[in-house]
Amino acid sequence: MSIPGPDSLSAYLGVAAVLFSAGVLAMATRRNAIGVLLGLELMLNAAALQFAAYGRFRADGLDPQGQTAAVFVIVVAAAEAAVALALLFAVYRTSKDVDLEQTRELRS
Amino acid sequence: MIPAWLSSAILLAPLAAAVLTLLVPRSRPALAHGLAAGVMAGCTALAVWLATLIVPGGVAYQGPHLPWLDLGGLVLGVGTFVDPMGAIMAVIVGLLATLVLIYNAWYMHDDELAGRFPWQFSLFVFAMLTVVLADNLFMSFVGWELVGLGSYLLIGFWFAKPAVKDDAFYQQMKGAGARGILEDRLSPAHAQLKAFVMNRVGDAGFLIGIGALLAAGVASGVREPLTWSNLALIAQGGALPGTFLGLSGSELLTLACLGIFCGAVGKSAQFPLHTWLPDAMQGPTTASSIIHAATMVAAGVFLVARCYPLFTPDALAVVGWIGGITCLLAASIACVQWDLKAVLAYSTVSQLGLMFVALGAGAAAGGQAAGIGHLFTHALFKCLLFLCAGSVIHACAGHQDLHRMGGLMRRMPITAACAGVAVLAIIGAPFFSGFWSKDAVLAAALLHGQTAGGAAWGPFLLACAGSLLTAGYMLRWWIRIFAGHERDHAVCHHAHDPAWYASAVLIVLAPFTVMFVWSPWLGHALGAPHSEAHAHAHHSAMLVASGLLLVGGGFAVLAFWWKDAIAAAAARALRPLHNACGELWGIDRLWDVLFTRGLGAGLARVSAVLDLGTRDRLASLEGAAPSKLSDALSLDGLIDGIGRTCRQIGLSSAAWHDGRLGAYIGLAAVIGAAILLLGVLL
Amino acid sequence: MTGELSHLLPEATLAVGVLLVLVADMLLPAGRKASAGLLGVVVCFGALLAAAVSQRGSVSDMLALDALAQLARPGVLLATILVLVAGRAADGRDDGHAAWVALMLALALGALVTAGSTNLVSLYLGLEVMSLAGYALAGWKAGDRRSAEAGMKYVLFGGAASGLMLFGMSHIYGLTGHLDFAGIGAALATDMPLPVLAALILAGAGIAYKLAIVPFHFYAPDVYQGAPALAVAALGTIPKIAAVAVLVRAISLTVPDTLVPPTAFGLALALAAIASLLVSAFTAVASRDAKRIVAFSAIGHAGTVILALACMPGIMPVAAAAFYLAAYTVANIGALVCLAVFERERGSAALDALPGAMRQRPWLTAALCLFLFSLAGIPPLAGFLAKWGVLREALRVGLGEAGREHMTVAALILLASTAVSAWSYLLIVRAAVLQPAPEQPRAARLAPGLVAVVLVCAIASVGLGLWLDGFASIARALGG
Amino acid sequence: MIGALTWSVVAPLACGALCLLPGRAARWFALFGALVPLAVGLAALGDFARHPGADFRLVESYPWAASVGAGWTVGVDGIGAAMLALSGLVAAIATISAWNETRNPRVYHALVMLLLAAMNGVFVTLDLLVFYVCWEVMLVPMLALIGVWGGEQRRYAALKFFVYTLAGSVLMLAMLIMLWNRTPAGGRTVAVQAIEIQAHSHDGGATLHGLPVERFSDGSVSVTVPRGFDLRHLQLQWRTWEGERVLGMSLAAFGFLAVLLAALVKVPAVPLHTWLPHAHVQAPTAISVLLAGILLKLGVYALYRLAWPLFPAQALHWGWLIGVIGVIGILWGAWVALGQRDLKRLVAYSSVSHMGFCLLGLAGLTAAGATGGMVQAVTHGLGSSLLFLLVGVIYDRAHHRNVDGFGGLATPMPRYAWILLIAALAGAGLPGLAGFVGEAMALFGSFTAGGPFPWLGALAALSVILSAAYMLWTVKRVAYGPLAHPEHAAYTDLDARELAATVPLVVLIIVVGVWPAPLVDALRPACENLVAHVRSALP
Repeated sequence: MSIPGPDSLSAYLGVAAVLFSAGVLAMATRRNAIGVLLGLELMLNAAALQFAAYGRFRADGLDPQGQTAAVFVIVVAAAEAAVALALLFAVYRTSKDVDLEQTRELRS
Repeated sequence: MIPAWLSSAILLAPLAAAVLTLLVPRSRPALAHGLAAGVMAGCTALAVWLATLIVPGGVAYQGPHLPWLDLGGLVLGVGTFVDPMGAIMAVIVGLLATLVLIYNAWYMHDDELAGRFPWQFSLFVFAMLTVVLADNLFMSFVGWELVGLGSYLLIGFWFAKPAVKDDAFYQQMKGAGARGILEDRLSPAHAQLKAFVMNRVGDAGFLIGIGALLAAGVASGVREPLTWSNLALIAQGGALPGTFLGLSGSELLTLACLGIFCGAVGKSAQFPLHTWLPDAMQGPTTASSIIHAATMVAAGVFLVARCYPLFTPDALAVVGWIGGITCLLAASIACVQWDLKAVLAYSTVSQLGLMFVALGAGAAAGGQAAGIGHLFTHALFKCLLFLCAGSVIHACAGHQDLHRMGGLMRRMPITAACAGVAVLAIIGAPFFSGFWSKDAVLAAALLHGQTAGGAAWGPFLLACAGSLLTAGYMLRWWIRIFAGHERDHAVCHHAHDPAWYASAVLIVLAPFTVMFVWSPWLGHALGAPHSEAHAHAHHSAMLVASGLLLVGGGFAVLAFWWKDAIAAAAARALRPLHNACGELWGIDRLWDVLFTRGLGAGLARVSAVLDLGTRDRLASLEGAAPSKLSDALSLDGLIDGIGRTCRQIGLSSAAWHDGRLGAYIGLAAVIGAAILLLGVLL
Repeated sequence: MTGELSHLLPEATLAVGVLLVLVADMLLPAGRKASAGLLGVVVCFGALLAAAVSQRGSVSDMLALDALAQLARPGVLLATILVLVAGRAADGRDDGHAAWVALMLALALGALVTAGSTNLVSLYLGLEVMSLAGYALAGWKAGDRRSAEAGMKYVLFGGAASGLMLFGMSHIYGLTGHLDFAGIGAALATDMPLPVLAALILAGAGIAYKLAIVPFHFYAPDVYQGAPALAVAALGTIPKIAAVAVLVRAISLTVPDTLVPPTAFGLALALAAIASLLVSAFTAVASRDAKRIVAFSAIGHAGTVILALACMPGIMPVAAAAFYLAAYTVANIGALVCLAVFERERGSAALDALPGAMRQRPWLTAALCLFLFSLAGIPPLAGFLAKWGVLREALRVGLGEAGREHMTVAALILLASTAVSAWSYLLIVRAAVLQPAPEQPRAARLAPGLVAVVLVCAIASVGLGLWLDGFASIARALGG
Repeated sequence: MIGALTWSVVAPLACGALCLLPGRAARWFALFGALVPLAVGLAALGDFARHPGADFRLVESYPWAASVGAGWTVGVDGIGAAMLALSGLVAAIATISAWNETRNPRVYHALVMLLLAAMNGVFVTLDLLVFYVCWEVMLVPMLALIGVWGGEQRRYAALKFFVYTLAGSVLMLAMLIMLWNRTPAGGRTVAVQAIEIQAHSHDGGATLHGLPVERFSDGSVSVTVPRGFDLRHLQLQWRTWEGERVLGMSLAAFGFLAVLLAALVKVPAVPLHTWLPHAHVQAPTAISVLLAGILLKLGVYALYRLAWPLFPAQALHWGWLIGVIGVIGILWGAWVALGQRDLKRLVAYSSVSHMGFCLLGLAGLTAAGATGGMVQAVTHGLGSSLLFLLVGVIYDRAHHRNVDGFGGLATPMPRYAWILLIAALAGAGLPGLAGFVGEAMALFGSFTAGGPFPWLGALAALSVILSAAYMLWTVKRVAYGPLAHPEHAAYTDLDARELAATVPLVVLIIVVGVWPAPLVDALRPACENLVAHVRSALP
């Protein structure tokens, strides 16, 4: 078994998969909302990486669609992060904390 | 020729009287009584006319008949049917109703509820005549139920009266362990309920009997199977067509007969449903005199006689045995009763048993004629007895305990004399009506015993024993009231004969206790069979009856008139028996425990809890768990349990929506991954 | 090129509208800033007009102006108008209203883009525009702890969902080489490798999240409960319309009949629907907050729509889903507008806060009950007929087509959940109408706009319920 | 111009709207709204009594949704006419009994009118969809009427009623959709029985229920049934549904069970009856009257109008089960009634018992039994309404309903006592009063039905004991005996309003009991036709 080199799709996919899993894990387990937000960024970046990688390693030649999509993802992720941070700030303002275990006023 | 309107007019006249008297203001009781009595008298006259047209020829007359309900292939009709038996019965009902109304005008002259009596009474008479004149079993049933209604209303006439409880005398007696006194009886409101419900027990059987006949009728394709003529047609050959409740043929017919007899057992207060009649004595004595002595309770006998062609030997055997058992049982209880109306009530039960003994003997033995004959004679002398009892009660300011009577002969001679002849009639003294009719009953039972042998002797022997006791307790009754010394001056000193018109009623009734008023024409009219065997049986029965009368009557005269110590000694000697009689053989108590408290109140309460539980519904609404097992397991609790389960599922599901964002994302991821795996694998 | 862009007139109107509103907010004098709402309504009407006159066609391979989009566009815009007319989410504050209006318009814009998208990228963009506006709307009352928490949960959960979706989309792209639905469909027409299936399912997560389908529903109860009622009215309806439209298009374009039989795909949808129905019905019963109950009911209604789509292929299931969405939208907006009033006056829409509502505002409470009964599917209201349509499709497929008997079971589960969820609606009715309460102060008059919205929703709820021919009409519109 | 039957639905609706007008006229509008269906129903019933027939009369049809085949199609046979008249009568009496309602009377009367309109809709419609719609619409006003105007635990009772009956009827919705789905879009040609044409064709057999009749040379007759919800058309296709499969059973069996479930909950049949005591006990008097007088009849009516005609083979197959359920209801209801202390609950259980006779009668599939079942439905409407009114009368005075807390009321309230006695005797099935007619016919029908029915009839006959016991025991405990509480001596007898509510019922109970022939004649042809239709499904 050979270690995939930087020029193979599977290497990028592997990295993306690791990033994605780490993101999901972070989102599911972090108590701090900032940590969760970081996890979210990891997930989005994993997806962006895959788009780019798939576009680069297409069988019938380079496809700009993948790169475009990656750019879209990055842009939207930035916007999303901004909104998220704004809302986190709002939470912080009202409860002086962004601990998700503590902000549980809304529950069954 | 018989006018077509005649029978209908006889039937409807009491109804008209009921409606008319209902319209009379309650403040005019005399007017209402007069009106009702007048209509009844007219009705009686018509009945007599009809009887003269029918009885001599012995013909059966079918009056007008109308369909009442068409059930599609099954028609229920109303109409009149008169045969000699019915014609005579109609006359007796009309006559007694007229007389009782007149008597009652005096009896209730100072009762503020008196205005209610005429219409309730007339309604009852209408119902009774419906049973008598019905031309089909369904109409009989309708009349039957309405008779029950009349009885219900009249027993509860004094609906607000409490059960006797607060009288010092009764408390004392009760404390001394006395049995058979008024205190044992229920309040009128309770008694009327008991009477109706126990009658209904019989009626349930009656309905099933009707069901058997209907099923047979449909099987044979008859459109209106319940008319007497069609019933005879369907039951030809002692068997019914079709099947019902898994029975067919003659067994089915027996079932039908037993069903009808079941109704009769209820209405005629036969063992084991006899316990309502003594309590029914809570009604006015005038009402008791006709309803619970002469007519309503005789309706059962009448109906069995009316359906006689249907009765199979098996069914008749049951009839005879039940009659015999009742005859002796009731007589034994009557011996130890101290309430003067209760004695009469048990004697009525006993005499009705005698009639069923006769009917059980079968037509060939002359049972039908004997039973009906005794029904007629009994109606008159028992009515007279009750009216005399009414006079006594009235005279003693409402007291009716034999402990406190005695020596009233001097104060109320007319009553005493009339009661005397009636007692002679009921004990079957020679030349009195009871002698003749009871002889016929015993003869029929004897002949049946002789021909059938074995167990068929049972009813005869029971009837003999009952007759023996009858002689004893009826004489005791008369002696205790009218003879001897005054036991309680406070009770007796106002006593006097009733007003002239009431006394006249007694005097009018008295001659009917004489044998020659009835014999021998009645036997012919009722078609009593004549043969060597019958004559022989009559002679034997006469001998037996006379012997029983001498023994029983002699003992009564000795023990109750001559020397009280004999009675006390006899009671001591027969203590277990005496106690058993005093405890009514435990039947009332058994019924009370078994049905009223057990199956009735008890099981009903249990069912109610099984159905809805007992818990606080508001608590359950908020989802609180039921506090008791019975609540959770009641029907409603189980239904609520479904709701609670839903809520529980919801709560456990809600626990997953507990506000933890991390858990949300994790769950979504895990479940999503699971779906992914599933999707990929499948 | 201009011809193609002319199809985008409604979207352009909205986009310009967003800017206009923001600019107007700066120009308007203090105290008059509420007129921004009026401007927003005008913009929406303009977009509606533009949508009405626009032709069918497509914009590159990004957006399609097909029958579906033409049906979804007025739906989205009308819903937006209703919410805008109903008033402001916040308390009496004047200054923020323009932003609220702008966000609502942005939400509508995102919905229109989503509803018309035929490409993974445009789909993503549309969804994100909707989401971003939605996050802000949910957290609108930033000073309110609950609203802020709702916004935060919404954005984080939503982000996770879009992360999943993007991950799936990138795999789809990588495995098929296409981003547009038609291309993907063509690539899959001959072969459907397992990884693609998995990727499709992952990509579906984004839609499922917008529709709040189990298991991507978890955010909904918390967000609905915390967000302002009017925001919920918008969030609960507008994205759903868009998501269903694009879902229908995606299914019909990408899922080939030949390889993955519709039965299997239908089964998957039916399972999701059943899970949503059950979770929604049972969990709602255990809730103590009116908006939370509405949230769970929304999950169930989404499940019902999915159940209708599970009956595809064919026009009638889509018509049933469209009718269902219409009925759901008017009833849901109506109910939430009513709840918004109570929330404003009583501080919360918890069941404990509602008693006495009937005495204080009898007509509004009666209207609330009407909407709830419609949601519960009591005839002759719109909700009943809508449910009827879905059941009709499910049972048609279940009884008529071999191998799809599970649809009959699903239909029966829908019925069972109807009975259970009726109970949860009754909890609100009980609190608002039946519960005794002390004498209430006389209520102030309601704003005419709000009254108008309630009236329109009520009339629509009754009118749609009697429009039995609606299914046929919608089917004609879709098919013609 | 709309016809009489449509008016019987529209008038209550319109009056309900008028009730909301400010002022004190609401009760007058409500009374008028009840009298319209009463008049229409009585006129129709009179027509059926004079000219008996099994056909539908006063038929009107207006299209609603051509694409679906649903329409506003109304018409009544004898049963429908009787039910309509009963519903108008009971609603009028309930209005009178609530004449002095003080808590928000306008809304109250408006809701009653909405309820009445929905019930009338069920009774007059010939369209399955409209039937279902009206069936469900009733829940809403009932919820409010119990939940707002009811007793202490009204919310529990109201919610329970709503959810229970809704859950019971949802399967019916599935049924009606299935039936529609399984009719081809172009219609279905079905063979028609001769009796069907005899009974229902008005033009000598050229058309049947508005469909042209095709005759073939081999003597067979057929019609082409369009897809839709017209009950008369659906009924013609019953054989098709026996062949369709759904969830391992035939479509007919599924549909039958669905209607059965919905109907049995409404009837209510044991063990699905436990919502009733709660609803009755918590509901205000007038609503109890409506509930017992009309609402319960809907269950029986659904069996009569839907279950039996649409699925005759199933009715034959499951008849024994219905009969058993009926008898269990008769006996269990009576027994539990005997154990009740709350008067309203007692009357509620007596309803359970009496409605069992309707099931027993219908199940036996004899003309006498089926007619008896429907007659029982009508007469129970009269009797139980009266009983609830009477319970209400003493509740108004004593503010409790515990039977042990009364006694001897006949002394201060003689008129009350007499009417109570009549009502109780009617409930106990005394001949000469209305309660007897239906019970006797149902029993006689069972006796002659064959199979297990004689047994069931014999068991049911035992209820005459129990009904007498609980009814008259109640009368005894309430009215007779010495006055239990001295303060009761001050109770006034029935006043004019109470007499106006009760006396008409008393008169009707006696009239129907003495002379039931017109009513029975009006109802019988329809029942005979039904029995013949079901029996035609015999293999």
